[in-house]
Amino acid sequence: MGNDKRVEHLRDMIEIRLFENAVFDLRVSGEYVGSTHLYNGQEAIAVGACAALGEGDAVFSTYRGHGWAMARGVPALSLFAELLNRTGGICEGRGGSAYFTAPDHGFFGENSIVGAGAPIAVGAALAAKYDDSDRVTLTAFGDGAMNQGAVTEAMNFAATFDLPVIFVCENNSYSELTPIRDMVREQDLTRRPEALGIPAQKIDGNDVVAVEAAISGAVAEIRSKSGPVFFEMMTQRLQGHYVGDPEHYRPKGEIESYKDIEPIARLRRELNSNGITDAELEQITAEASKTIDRALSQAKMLPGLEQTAVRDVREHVYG
Amino acid sequence: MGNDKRVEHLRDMIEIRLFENAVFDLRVSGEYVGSTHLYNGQEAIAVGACAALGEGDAVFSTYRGHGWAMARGVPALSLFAELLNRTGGICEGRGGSAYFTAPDHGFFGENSIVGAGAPIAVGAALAAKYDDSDRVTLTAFGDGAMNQGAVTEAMNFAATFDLPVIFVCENNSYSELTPIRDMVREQDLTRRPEALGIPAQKIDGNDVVAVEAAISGAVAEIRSKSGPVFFEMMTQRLQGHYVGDPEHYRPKGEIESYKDIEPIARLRRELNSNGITDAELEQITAEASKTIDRALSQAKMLPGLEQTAVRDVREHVYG
Amino acid sequence: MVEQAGVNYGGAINAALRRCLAEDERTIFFGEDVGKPGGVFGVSKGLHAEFGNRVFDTPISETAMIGAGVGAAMMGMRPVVEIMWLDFAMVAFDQIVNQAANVRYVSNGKLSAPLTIRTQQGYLPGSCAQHAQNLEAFLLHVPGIRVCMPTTPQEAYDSMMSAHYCDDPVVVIENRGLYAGPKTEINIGAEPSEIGGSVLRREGSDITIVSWGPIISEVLAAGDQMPSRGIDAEIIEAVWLNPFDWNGLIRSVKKTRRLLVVHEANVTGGFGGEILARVVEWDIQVSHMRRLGLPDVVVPASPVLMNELRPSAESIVAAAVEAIWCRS
Amino acid sequence: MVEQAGVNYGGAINAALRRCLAEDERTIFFGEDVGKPGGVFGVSKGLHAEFGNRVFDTPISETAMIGAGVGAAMMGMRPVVEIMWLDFAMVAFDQIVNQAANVRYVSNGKLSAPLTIRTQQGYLPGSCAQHAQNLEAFLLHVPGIRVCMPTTPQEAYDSMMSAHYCDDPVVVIENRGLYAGPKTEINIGAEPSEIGGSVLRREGSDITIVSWGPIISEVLAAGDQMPSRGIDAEIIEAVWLNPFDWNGLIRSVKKTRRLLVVHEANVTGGFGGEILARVVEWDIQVSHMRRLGLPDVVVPASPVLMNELRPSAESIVAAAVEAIWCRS
Ligand SMILES: Cc1ncc(C[n+]2csc(CCOP(=O)(O)OP(=O)(O)O)c2C)c(N)n1
Ligand SMILES: Cc1ncc(C[n+]2csc(CCOP(=O)(O)OP(=O)(O)O)c2C)c(N)n1
Ligand SMILES: [Mg+2]
Ligand SMILES: [Mg+2]
Repeated sequence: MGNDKRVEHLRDMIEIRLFENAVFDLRVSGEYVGSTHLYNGQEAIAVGACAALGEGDAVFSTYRGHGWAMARGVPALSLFAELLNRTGGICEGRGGSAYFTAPDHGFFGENSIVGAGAPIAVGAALAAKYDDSDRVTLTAFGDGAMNQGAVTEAMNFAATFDLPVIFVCENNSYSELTPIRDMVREQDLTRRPEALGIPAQKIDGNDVVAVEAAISGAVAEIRSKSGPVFFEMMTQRLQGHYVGDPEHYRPKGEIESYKDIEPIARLRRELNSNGITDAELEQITAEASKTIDRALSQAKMLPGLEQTAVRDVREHVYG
Repeated sequence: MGNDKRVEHLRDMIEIRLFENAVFDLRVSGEYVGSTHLYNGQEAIAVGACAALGEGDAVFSTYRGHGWAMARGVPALSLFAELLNRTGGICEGRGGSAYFTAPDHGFFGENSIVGAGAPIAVGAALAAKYDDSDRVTLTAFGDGAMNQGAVTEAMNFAATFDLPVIFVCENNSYSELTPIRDMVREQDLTRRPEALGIPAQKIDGNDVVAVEAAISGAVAEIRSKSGPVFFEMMTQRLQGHYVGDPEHYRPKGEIESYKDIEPIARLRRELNSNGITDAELEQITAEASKTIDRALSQAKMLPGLEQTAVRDVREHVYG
Repeated sequence: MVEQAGVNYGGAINAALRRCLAEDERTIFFGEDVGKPGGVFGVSKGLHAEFGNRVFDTPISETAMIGAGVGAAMMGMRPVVEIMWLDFAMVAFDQIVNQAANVRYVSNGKLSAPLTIRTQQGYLPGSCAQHAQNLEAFLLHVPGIRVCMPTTPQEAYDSMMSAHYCDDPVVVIENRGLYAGPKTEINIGAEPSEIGGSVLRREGSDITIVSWGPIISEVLAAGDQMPSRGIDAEIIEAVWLNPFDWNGLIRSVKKTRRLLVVHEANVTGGFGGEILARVVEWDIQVSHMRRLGLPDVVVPASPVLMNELRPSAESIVAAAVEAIWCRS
Repeated sequence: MVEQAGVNYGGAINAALRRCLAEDERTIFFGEDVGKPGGVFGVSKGLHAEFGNRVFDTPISETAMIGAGVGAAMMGMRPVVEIMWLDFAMVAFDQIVNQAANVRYVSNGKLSAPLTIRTQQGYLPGSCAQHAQNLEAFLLHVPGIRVCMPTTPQEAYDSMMSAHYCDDPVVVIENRGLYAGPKTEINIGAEPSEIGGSVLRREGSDITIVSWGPIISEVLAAGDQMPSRGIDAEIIEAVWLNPFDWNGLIRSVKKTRRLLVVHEANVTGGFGGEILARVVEWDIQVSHMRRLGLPDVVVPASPVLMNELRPSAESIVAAAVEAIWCRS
């Protein structure tokens, strides 16, 4: 992979980071309310994976999915608008932080029930057997979700029917406030899909290049009609489980220890050593910052939901 | 294991077989109604396993659990009575074929939801951590149940907390009417518990001696405070999934092919070659037959539920 | 093109599934044992042979099954998922309540989940507690899920067709006791109608009885016995419970001024309460309203016990007599 | 020995859990993040430190968690299982509906499942659809499951104690919006009372308003506004929904002859219907009965939208005014 592509990835990751930082501020200052799960620290996974997917492919994420939405190309403007109760929000205020959905961008949505997205993604993959598409479906979930029966059922279903789906387990070492290592006996989560007959691999989820390579390979195989693939992407989150999490459970110094390995720092260093100057890197950050700032200020200028969506609040409902 | 014990096992297995044959007749002739799942062909598992368990241990089975109830020592009389709508039935008519429950015999019941017994058994094992008992809990379920999320969750829960529970998967090669081999990609089901950190082993479930040995070993280990163990017991059922199953899905000749390997024929042969004569074996069968016949005729003489239980039909209910 | 077919209840469903598969490429049909074995109740016999891998058996994984239905539907398919007993849907209830039901609303209409879940429920003699519940009230409390409970071959055919062409998730609740019922001539091939609707099973002037599910046969038998007690009952079968034919009900109650709801489900929290409450809230003047259902008890396996509990023609007649003679 | 403690709602539950753990060896308490982290809402703070492995964190496996609770209870323990949101119980609903509920009945009383499931539910501003439902009606349709919904520190303490000593499964539905509420002095240490009971929150003569869950605060605010409209409301909080205090309700309705049920759950299929139906069936003469709840809609995330839908003091007053002035 050349520097150009790396720079593009860096820009995408920084945009996600800055978007999330802005969301954090909005949430903390009370400009909107509602449970919010940030993606900081895990950007390489969404960015690397989505770089390997085509337009017609389908992505299903969890509540920790802002980064996935953006990596699929959903404009930050429509995400800010969604949070800030503005018309033009990606779900016109019905979804909120935990339920961003943008099928136009091949983003079939976040899901706030742990593990529940996996069977649905498998259904999207099932559809590809019949609808003459070569669609690959990717579903992301956390380490903790591995303990939810739905995920095992989904993986077995996909394995049994050779479905074109990529399971991405984003192992950030915590299931909410509890370390995953305390909630499993066998620490290697790839053994589970393997036991179902699904090829599985551990990937450094902080290395956007490695992520893209892994997913690209899987996509190529799957498009030529092989079955499901599983990746355990090792990563970390750089803040609380949700905005407001006091993180009492976090060992002192843990976040600092991620400083050099987290994906943005890592890629900056790599580009640095590939000859990209600090000034050039700062330039990228500055541009990304402008993009996000502009999206936010545009979102704030959109009319509030009071004006439109409230009128239709009962539409699409079947009591 | 000496001949004496083998003879005892043979008697127990034959009693179960004859009980089930009698149940089949009762059901087919309409002397009672209700869905009924027979244990024929799988007797070595319940008999071998229960021989290795102590009185204070707890067994949880599925709807295919008549054999487990009997192997735990529940009198055939109270089981017949349960089916035949007589007072003195093991649940006074409330349970029926699919829900035999006899805590006095350490039999915590059948369960008619595939996979649902496993988490409950895990709870019984959890209790043993606190109640100063050295109780071992055993839960049996089918091959098909391996695809139910509840079973994976239960196994992971038990593994994480080192609970004293034995998981027995009775692989009779069918999930209802569908071969298990078509419903999984990886055929070796022991890989699943292994992937959760649970030691697992395939056992010839038609060999009562092997079953007893395996469970005895596990019980010993567990009582000395190791965690869960898993066994895949390879077996077959010698009739339909339920009484009335036309078995169209069954390849011609399949049942005949089991003739020599099914557990009773197998053990008879073994005893034969150990010097027990055919006459002695016939004697065992005759005695078992008498036991079952007597239980059935006694059950038929019990008063009907009309006389007692009907009065209390709403008791233990909380609307 | 309307044709006739002589089919029983199970055959009618089979015919509807066959037609959906034949005329709509988006149809796939899956569930435990529904493919090669043709279904535990034989309802899908021949479909796998005719439509190949569009009809298939699944692992015993209701969460994966319904989830796969939701996902496939989101991508434009028209999946039909069979859940063998509605009781079993409890292991996968999240996929109905939190997933299927939300798709259209939360995405602001950008997505929909035109999924049909075919299932069956109810107590027959000998059903154990976990295979005997009547759980329609759960589904009727979930906005976004449509529900019907056909009991005749024609109703079964029509409601399956309507469900299939509905753009939102529908749960079709059948009954295993009906599958092998008598053959009747039914119309097939007509344009599928919109979901919804009830059937006036008997006209009468003294009391409205609304019911659904196979207990309707007891209700009809009761209706036949009532004239000898001087009662002329109007009987409405609510084939569709969501959308419910409230207008039909109101018309009838305005005429009879008496209402009896009969359902097999447990009384407390059953849908009967909703019906009575609506009649009250709509200020329809009535002199008597009652519900008849299973008392609040787990279903015992023994038919001897179960028969003590379930509503019957006898108890329905008694309730009607009380409505007319003791309180008018 | 009755003592006083100054606690908020969350603190009251913490105190009750601590007491159960201290005085009853059979108590174990587990759930996601309830151990070392002390609970996502801080409700179980300090309990793991005090009681060691009797208070522990679990994998995200609601089916295993509730199942483990059922099994441990069958063996004589008194487990308390926390399900973080009642919405999440949908993934494990089988263990409540088909398992816990059946234990005593089907075993003919030889077994019981004295399990307490602590959970919370409801929509707060910004709650997404899958974290916002009010699902008590599901549980109230399941014979064998007891249900309460405390809203004050004292109620929370008392109902947790009663649930713990109840010999059957109880679901205690709390509300996350209440945990960090104001501290009040509550009585602790009294003998736990039997499950059941309601609280008369306001005496009045013109209309009975029965409600449960945190919407009760809107109801009380509405009650305070009503005198200026010439209405004197009687307000009953149904802390226990099963067993429900039917006698208390009847007494009140016989006095006021008007009934308004207010709940946060969706109206259709909600428990309000059951209440109206019973009043009808018991032939209590009333001039007016209504329900107020969430219209049949999925809960939208935006508070702007949600506020259009949820019942409020304003809509409650309006409903009462209609009851008194438009229709008496
Ligand atoms: C079925 C269910 N149980 C519990 C929760 C509450 N919950 C939300 S996120 C979460 C932790 C998930 O951890 P993991 O899967 O590792 O994902 P991460 O948050 O780390 O991305 C929990 C327990 C839920 N949303 N759904
Ligand atoms: C959750 C659930 N799904 C489906 C069923 C219907 N069902 C009953 S038995 C069975 C097959 C189970 O197969 P297996 O686990 O291999 O056990 P076996 O019957 O062979 O002993 C099925 C699908 C059920 N009872 N519960
Ligand atoms: Mg995690
Ligand atoms: Mg099997």
